[in-house]
Amino acid sequence: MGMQSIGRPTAPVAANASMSQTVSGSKGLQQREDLIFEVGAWDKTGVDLPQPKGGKSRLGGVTRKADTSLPGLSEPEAVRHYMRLSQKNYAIDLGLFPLGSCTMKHNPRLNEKAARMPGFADIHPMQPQRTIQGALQLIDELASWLKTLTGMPAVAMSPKAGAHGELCGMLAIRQALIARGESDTRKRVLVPASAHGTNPATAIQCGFIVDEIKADARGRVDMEDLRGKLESGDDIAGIMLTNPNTCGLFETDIKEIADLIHAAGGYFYCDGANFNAIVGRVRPGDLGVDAMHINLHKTFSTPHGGGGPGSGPTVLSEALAPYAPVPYVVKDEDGFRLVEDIEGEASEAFGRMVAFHGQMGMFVRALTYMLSHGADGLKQVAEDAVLNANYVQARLKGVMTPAFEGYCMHEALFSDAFAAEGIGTIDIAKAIIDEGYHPMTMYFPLVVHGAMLIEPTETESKQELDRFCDALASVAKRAAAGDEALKGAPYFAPKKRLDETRAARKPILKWTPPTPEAIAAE
Amino acid sequence: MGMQSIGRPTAPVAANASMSQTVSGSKGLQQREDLIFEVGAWDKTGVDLPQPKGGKSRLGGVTRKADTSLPGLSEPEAVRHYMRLSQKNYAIDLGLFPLGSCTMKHNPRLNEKAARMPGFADIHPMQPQRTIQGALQLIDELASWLKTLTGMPAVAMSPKAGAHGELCGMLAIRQALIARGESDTRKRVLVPASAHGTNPATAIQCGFIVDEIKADARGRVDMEDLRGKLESGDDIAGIMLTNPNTCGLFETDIKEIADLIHAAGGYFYCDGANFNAIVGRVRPGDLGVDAMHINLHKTFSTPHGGGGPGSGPTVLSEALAPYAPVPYVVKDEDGFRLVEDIEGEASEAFGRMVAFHGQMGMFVRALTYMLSHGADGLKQVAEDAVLNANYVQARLKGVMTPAFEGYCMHEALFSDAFAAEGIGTIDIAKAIIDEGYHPMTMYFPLVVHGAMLIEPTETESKQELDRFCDALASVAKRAAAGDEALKGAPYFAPKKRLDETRAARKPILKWTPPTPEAIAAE
Amino acid sequence: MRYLPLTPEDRSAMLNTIGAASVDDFYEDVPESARLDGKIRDLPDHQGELAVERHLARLAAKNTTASDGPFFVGAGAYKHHVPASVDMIIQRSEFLTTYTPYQPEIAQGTLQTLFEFQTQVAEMTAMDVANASMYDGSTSCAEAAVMACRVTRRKKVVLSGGLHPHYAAATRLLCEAQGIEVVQLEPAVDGELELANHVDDETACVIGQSPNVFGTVTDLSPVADVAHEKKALLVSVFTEAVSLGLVTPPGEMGADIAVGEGQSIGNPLTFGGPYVGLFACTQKLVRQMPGRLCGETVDADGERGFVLTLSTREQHIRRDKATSNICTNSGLCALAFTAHMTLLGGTGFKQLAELNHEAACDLADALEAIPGVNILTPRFFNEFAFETPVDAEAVLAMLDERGVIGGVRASRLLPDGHMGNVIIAAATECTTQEDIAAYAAALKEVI
Amino acid sequence: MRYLPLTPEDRSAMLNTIGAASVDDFYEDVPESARLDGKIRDLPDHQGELAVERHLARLAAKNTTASDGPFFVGAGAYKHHVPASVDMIIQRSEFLTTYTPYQPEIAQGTLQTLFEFQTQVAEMTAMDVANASMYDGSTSCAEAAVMACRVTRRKKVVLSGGLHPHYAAATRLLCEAQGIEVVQLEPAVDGELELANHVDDETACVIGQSPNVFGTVTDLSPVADVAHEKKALLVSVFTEAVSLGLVTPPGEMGADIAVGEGQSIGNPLTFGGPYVGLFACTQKLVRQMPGRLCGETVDADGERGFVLTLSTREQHIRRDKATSNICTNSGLCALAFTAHMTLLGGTGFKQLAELNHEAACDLADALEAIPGVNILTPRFFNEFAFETPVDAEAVLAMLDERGVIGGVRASRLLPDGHMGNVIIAAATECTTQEDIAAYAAALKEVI
Ligand SMILES: Cc1ncc(COP(=O)(O)O)c(C=O)c1O
Ligand SMILES: Cc1ncc(COP(=O)(O)O)c(C=O)c1O
Repeated sequence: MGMQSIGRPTAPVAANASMSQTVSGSKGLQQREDLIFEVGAWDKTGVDLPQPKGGKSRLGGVTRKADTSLPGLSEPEAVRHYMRLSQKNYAIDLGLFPLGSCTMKHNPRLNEKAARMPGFADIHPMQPQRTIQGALQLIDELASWLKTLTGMPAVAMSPKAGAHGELCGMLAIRQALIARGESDTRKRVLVPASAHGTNPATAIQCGFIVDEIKADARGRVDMEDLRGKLESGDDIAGIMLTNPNTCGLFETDIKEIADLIHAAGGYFYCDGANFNAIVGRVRPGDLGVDAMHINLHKTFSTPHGGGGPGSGPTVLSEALAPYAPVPYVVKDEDGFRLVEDIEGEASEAFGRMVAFHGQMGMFVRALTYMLSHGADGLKQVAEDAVLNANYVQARLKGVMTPAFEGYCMHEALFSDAFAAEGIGTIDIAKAIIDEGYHPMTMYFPLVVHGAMLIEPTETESKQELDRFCDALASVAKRAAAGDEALKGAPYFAPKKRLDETRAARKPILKWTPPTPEAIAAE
Repeated sequence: MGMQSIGRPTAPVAANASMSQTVSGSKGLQQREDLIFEVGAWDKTGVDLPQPKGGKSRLGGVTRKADTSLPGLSEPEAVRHYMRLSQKNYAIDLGLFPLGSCTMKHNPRLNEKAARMPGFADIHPMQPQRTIQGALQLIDELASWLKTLTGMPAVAMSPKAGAHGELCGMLAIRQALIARGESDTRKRVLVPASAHGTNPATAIQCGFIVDEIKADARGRVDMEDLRGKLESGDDIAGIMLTNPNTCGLFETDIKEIADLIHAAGGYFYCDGANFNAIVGRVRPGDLGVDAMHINLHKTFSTPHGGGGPGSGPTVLSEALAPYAPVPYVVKDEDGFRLVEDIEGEASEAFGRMVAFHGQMGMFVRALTYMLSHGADGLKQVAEDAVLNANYVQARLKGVMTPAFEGYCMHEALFSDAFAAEGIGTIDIAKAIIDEGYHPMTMYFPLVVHGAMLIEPTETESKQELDRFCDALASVAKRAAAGDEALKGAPYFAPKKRLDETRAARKPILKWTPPTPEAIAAE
Repeated sequence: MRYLPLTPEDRSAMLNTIGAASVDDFYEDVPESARLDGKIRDLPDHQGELAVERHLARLAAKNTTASDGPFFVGAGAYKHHVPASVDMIIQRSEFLTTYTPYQPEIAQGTLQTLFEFQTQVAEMTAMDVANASMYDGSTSCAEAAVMACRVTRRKKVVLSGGLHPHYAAATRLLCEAQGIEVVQLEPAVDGELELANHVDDETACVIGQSPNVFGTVTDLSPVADVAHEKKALLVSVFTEAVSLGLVTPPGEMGADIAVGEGQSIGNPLTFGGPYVGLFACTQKLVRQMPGRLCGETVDADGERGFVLTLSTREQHIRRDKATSNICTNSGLCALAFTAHMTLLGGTGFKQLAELNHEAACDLADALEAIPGVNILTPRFFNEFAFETPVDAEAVLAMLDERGVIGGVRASRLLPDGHMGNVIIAAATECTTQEDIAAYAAALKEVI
Repeated sequence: MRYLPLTPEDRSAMLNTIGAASVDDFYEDVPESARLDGKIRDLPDHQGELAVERHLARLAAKNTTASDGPFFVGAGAYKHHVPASVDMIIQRSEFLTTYTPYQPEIAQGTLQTLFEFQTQVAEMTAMDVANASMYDGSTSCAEAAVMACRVTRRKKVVLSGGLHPHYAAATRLLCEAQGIEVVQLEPAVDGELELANHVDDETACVIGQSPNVFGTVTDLSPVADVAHEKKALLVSVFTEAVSLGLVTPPGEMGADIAVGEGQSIGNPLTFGGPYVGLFACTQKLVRQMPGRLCGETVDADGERGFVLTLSTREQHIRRDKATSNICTNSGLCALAFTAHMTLLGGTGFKQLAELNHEAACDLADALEAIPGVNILTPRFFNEFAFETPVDAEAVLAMLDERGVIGGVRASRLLPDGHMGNVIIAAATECTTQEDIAAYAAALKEVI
């Protein structure tokens, strides 16, 4: 508060003492920025459109009564608005982003460049197939990479994200059961307690019933429990199992599980979100998997964009391949062709999941990434991802509590056992923010108390891992010592801890113009 | 220092109290980043090049003895390195950048897109002219825009920046004098004390002698002084005058000045750096100007990129046109053609200033900008730029000391008279940093004590100007009150005030590996 | 490997710290029989940027872009101009390379833009609330259908004859999997109001579209009234978001749920994806909504901030009780949408809509003038269906030979729609008078 | 006007605050006769993005790019691959839209990268210090010549017969303006060492180039020795920065000043500019250097930071006593250069150089095999001159017709060089074996 010194010159004073506020609300390079509804003007625009000639109308009176009352900004203001907001985000490009299960790896810039080639970005999904042979070829090439890497015979390319891929796989299973005439009797789907929320949710979306299976002390499927559930197995539709699982562990008994499920007349859906740990080293096709989605934004480096878009191509076994949804690409003498209708070669297809042909923009990026790494590079990807995770586990196991014994795969899981009474996983997570890092995944998987799931990915250097581990170790020590200051964290983030309870209690989901009273009050 | 509380739980404490340090050196989103020589590794690389086949060599033994020992970074690390460093920069995209005389206006993104079209970015300056007709046409179009806007008959496109354009103009004057056989007698160039440093420097570079003319109480050329200097005018080569001048004022007597110079047998070089104030409203050609450079990165919105590249096309009068440097573009029946040799049509050219044809990348951006604004828009640009500057002057004249009476043009100039003893312009500038703004130009022009030159440009909104004026006004008040805290500013910037004296005393101009002793010392 | 920072020295040092002999140790849980020796076969090794870029450029060159010549394809995706600054904004590292904003203290950039997006979508659709986006319009439509069933506890939905066939297919698929009966009305250019005749006490919702797949704009208010009488919901669909600048929006027609495709604003065609699904509804249905919602709150200092909220609807909290299985949505496309809308503003948005409508009117006038051309769409925004005496597939092929990409044949969308000679053509602000003249000239030649 | 934020209401409110009736008041100092009524004539009004982009795309389409087919043009600018991340880095707002770092507390990003750039350039050239960049190689060369005269207080410079003619022209121009005598040696493919025979006690410096304009690489050490004996300086020039990975660098040849073109690293061809001039010298000449220098220091907390330093050499402080008039340099191109070098690292840089040399060797082998082709360059890096029985201009035109852009004719650079049949051709890592085969096949046809 430098102001206090007005009138009576004082000696220079330390930063925090003399300046805690500014008049502008900005602080140095950190710019304050309000909502466009507060900074924009109703008659402003950042585009120059030709004046409509006017006169013509074929709307037949089906016209909007009240114009949208939305503010606009000139380009300089709009650019500044979003640049200022961007300053309030963390990103991989700024540092390690160890969000377990999300595989936040580096997004190569060549991917972005390729996706913006007009030949990919400026083509329409419904233009004549003669004019999009390059696009169809790209989809075909990506499909064969995915089939080769997974050792599976077929792949459905249209799913829009991982969860949509789960839907694809489970609908294929449903269709297979229909073909077998058992769709009404086989409704039970086994899902481990450690599964990602999308698994049970997907099963339900497909009209199945979820039956939860336990995890054993080693963080794997409890085989006893599984066998039990399969005893009267004639109502079993299948199992949804993540491998490597959400504890960051490889399911040791996976082949036996597959055999048991098949023996029981069910199918094996494998959640492939963690494929990054084994790509190039293990082919799910060799494990008895019937369907598996692949998150292109995880294993294959497409940017997650703060919430998507994703892309979830889903590989299918011989048993399920016939039921793959339309559309798909086939190659014949006169080039590539889209199969769009449920007839002929596709007469058994379970249907169409989505308009058009899937996430082309993500396909371009993923293929660019695959070609860049090649077979040798992808194997190295998996090995470095697993090496980095084990390194983090080794560096931290002294100060934190590993959830399970032994090596992990691509992510290291800790419980909050080491933290003093009253200090929670959330406090540790928020304190890590102050150290310049995005927190690990918190409180997931549910099978571990106060779970902290750390996935560094292969695109982190040893130096960065060391810096992160030093920081997390110091926070962990403070947590063990019960440092109450942790509860105040983060201190250096753009915002202090946010009140999520309040947000949910009386949701404010859009901006509304201040009431006259409110304005008066100011 | 949360650490202190280890072992003895304390109540949550305020940010500045409990956390002033972090283990990582980063703070929240602000990442610490060392030099590549410290973070990089000698055997690392962020490119995948094919293995050379080896065997062939035609170097005849003229080979490098010691390989360059430069560190490399993988792409993820390199991207992160530069993103983290970028966080330590201010930019127009973050806020008002009122650096007087530099015209820091918004850089439209369409310009960047256009400049990256392969048809412009991926063409070679020496390819056959048949294959670059589009490029030559673009240069020709930009040239005619510049000639029309300035009302001048010719323009030299090759100068690489403003100062290079000054060189171009002064060399044209020199050549004209040579043609007149007076190059040895006419060596004196008049330059106002308020001129930008490049003006006298350029005159000297061209072998002229600089004779400084005074400014009058109104911040314009002192006509008495000028007439005096022209009395024995047969050694006069010309005058270098900035208009609008560096005090942000239009030279009232400019036409008389032009007449006087011409009468004395000299030429009138006009520094066009401030063309933004009059573009579309006044044509320098109507003011008697013989040569003027235009900074495309100022008036025509090409990005300055933290130090360039610039581009300084220089318009020339009938009198100087014949001496324009090669190369230049001409249009004839079979298309566009480059005149590259000093012969025939170009036999009087004063020479070649630079390899190839000038800053094509900037030409594309500037033409994109001109087409976007058009004649109507460019006039509006000048008017809004001047309006914004006068608004700032009006809002601040109560708390700061305007250098001169009356309205300004595109920039508002203040002296430090209002500041209390011991508080300098630099303290005010650094305090503005804390408020989230880049400081104004300090201590220039030299004719005003503790000069503060504020150029908002036309791409600032009223809201942003108000926020800036509120902030600067509060700082000004503190300066008037002698608030010593100002001397500690900036407090919120990535760095505290930097020691420039120390840097100059014993210059460290590159990184050198730490000596063994130094390492030991750590 | 340019994307892999670890050096051989790093790797051995790390193995040392870990106490492992080699990375193989980490894979010991993999069943013997599934362990691959060496690399996966039949795949090339890594390549440099130059080689990869050349390969992709070759593929891209095999496609004809929507800007290469006169182009009139719509039917659910539209060729619009995207301002350069929009693409620059979505390439900003802090937006492009971040994740779902689970840690709001360091995700205010994403969260505030989502809050702005939700407000814009609600305003454009004239609905109370909008969510933070879905995959695309078709999946939004399917989710709306099952949501309506949850809300009404009924198990029957009715689809209009003008609903985009892909949307209908996606909806049918999800509904049937959940044992919901789907009534599909006969394909009809102007049949949206038919919905009113198919609402009964079992009906959870009726789903109509305006502009529909044939471009027909319809005021669905009468349908809304009948539906509400029967305690059913009206789901109002659109595939051309730009139409909201001019055409009666869902909220003004009494829609309970509005879903649509947002690609037209800020997002390139990209062969069909990624796009951005818009999903809005009335206030009282909020807690049954699928997808993420961003809400306003305050931080420990009492300063305004934004967070993801009402997550108890979502799979990661509610698991098998969730309103949907959606997790990742279309965040970056939503950012492109909101950035473009911010540039447009209400004024620009309306003007853009007017330009689109005019272009379509000009196109209709030009085609109508050709003997044999019969425009089927009675009321339209920027797209309409027309009939010629010749098979549409043949016509489009001949137009293609003449450098004109003339639209989509109805029979591609509706194989059994008995619409063999029908073409659906769209025009936008990108359509020039020359394009229209070229279309008319070529069409005259081929029919 | 999309780039102008002021609304009509803003404008009148602001005029009010100012107390002016209209903006015309601000222009009252403009002489009556020079006041324009209305807009400037003969210019179009403002246009939207779509229209402007289309116009520029049309112009761009009229050019043949260096990637459209076999391409062998060098002679001072080279076709190299620029990693996608480099372009992304220089488009970062905080680098792209900022100014010269006059306020170091909020410009550490720019300053630290400049410090890294200076260190890299010094290391690559094997010189003591490098500055923060000049406009390009040719202007660096001219500045080096006048700097040498300042240092030696002499007024004569000697230019080799292999110095790029554009560099020679720019140097001659500046020198003559300052009354410096310029001795230009006869054009010679392999004549750099001739310089040794033209140093006398008036000579300020001799300027040699390796690789020179004909591609010839030369160890200039003998020239350096003679020059130093006479207390003259050696200025060593290069136009292909990639050569520094393999060819003897200036510092190893005893150069006092090293100047060159940095375009090859990180910067696209862009028809000749913007490029980045590299300028390095020995420690003892630092204070005579032109251009900006970034130096290390500490801030008030004692933390390391960087600032622009030794500004007393510069125009903004020293005015008519400055070492040069340069102000704006090539900051952003220097950033591209340093970012690309950071990706390459020493290892990658050397490998890149090797690939370039191999491509040129392969090209030479292929052309040499053609009867009538005579390679003139005895020792080269990635570029060489060759002679055929046919006039070079005609040969290049015929190659062009066959889709091969075969290089530069020496006569375009040296009209009076009596080299009518000489072609200068370059190959880089972008040159494929197919390109080389195409060149050889076409050349065989035309000579
Ligand atoms: C294990 C697991 N399964 C499924 C998903 C869902 O994938 P998406 O977010 O792409 O829908 C995720 C993503 O978070 C996941 O981690
Ligand atoms: C008045 C004036 N003249 C000349 C120049 C030099 O222009 P450039 O930096 O483009 O060389 C400048 C730029 O700062 C200036 O402000």
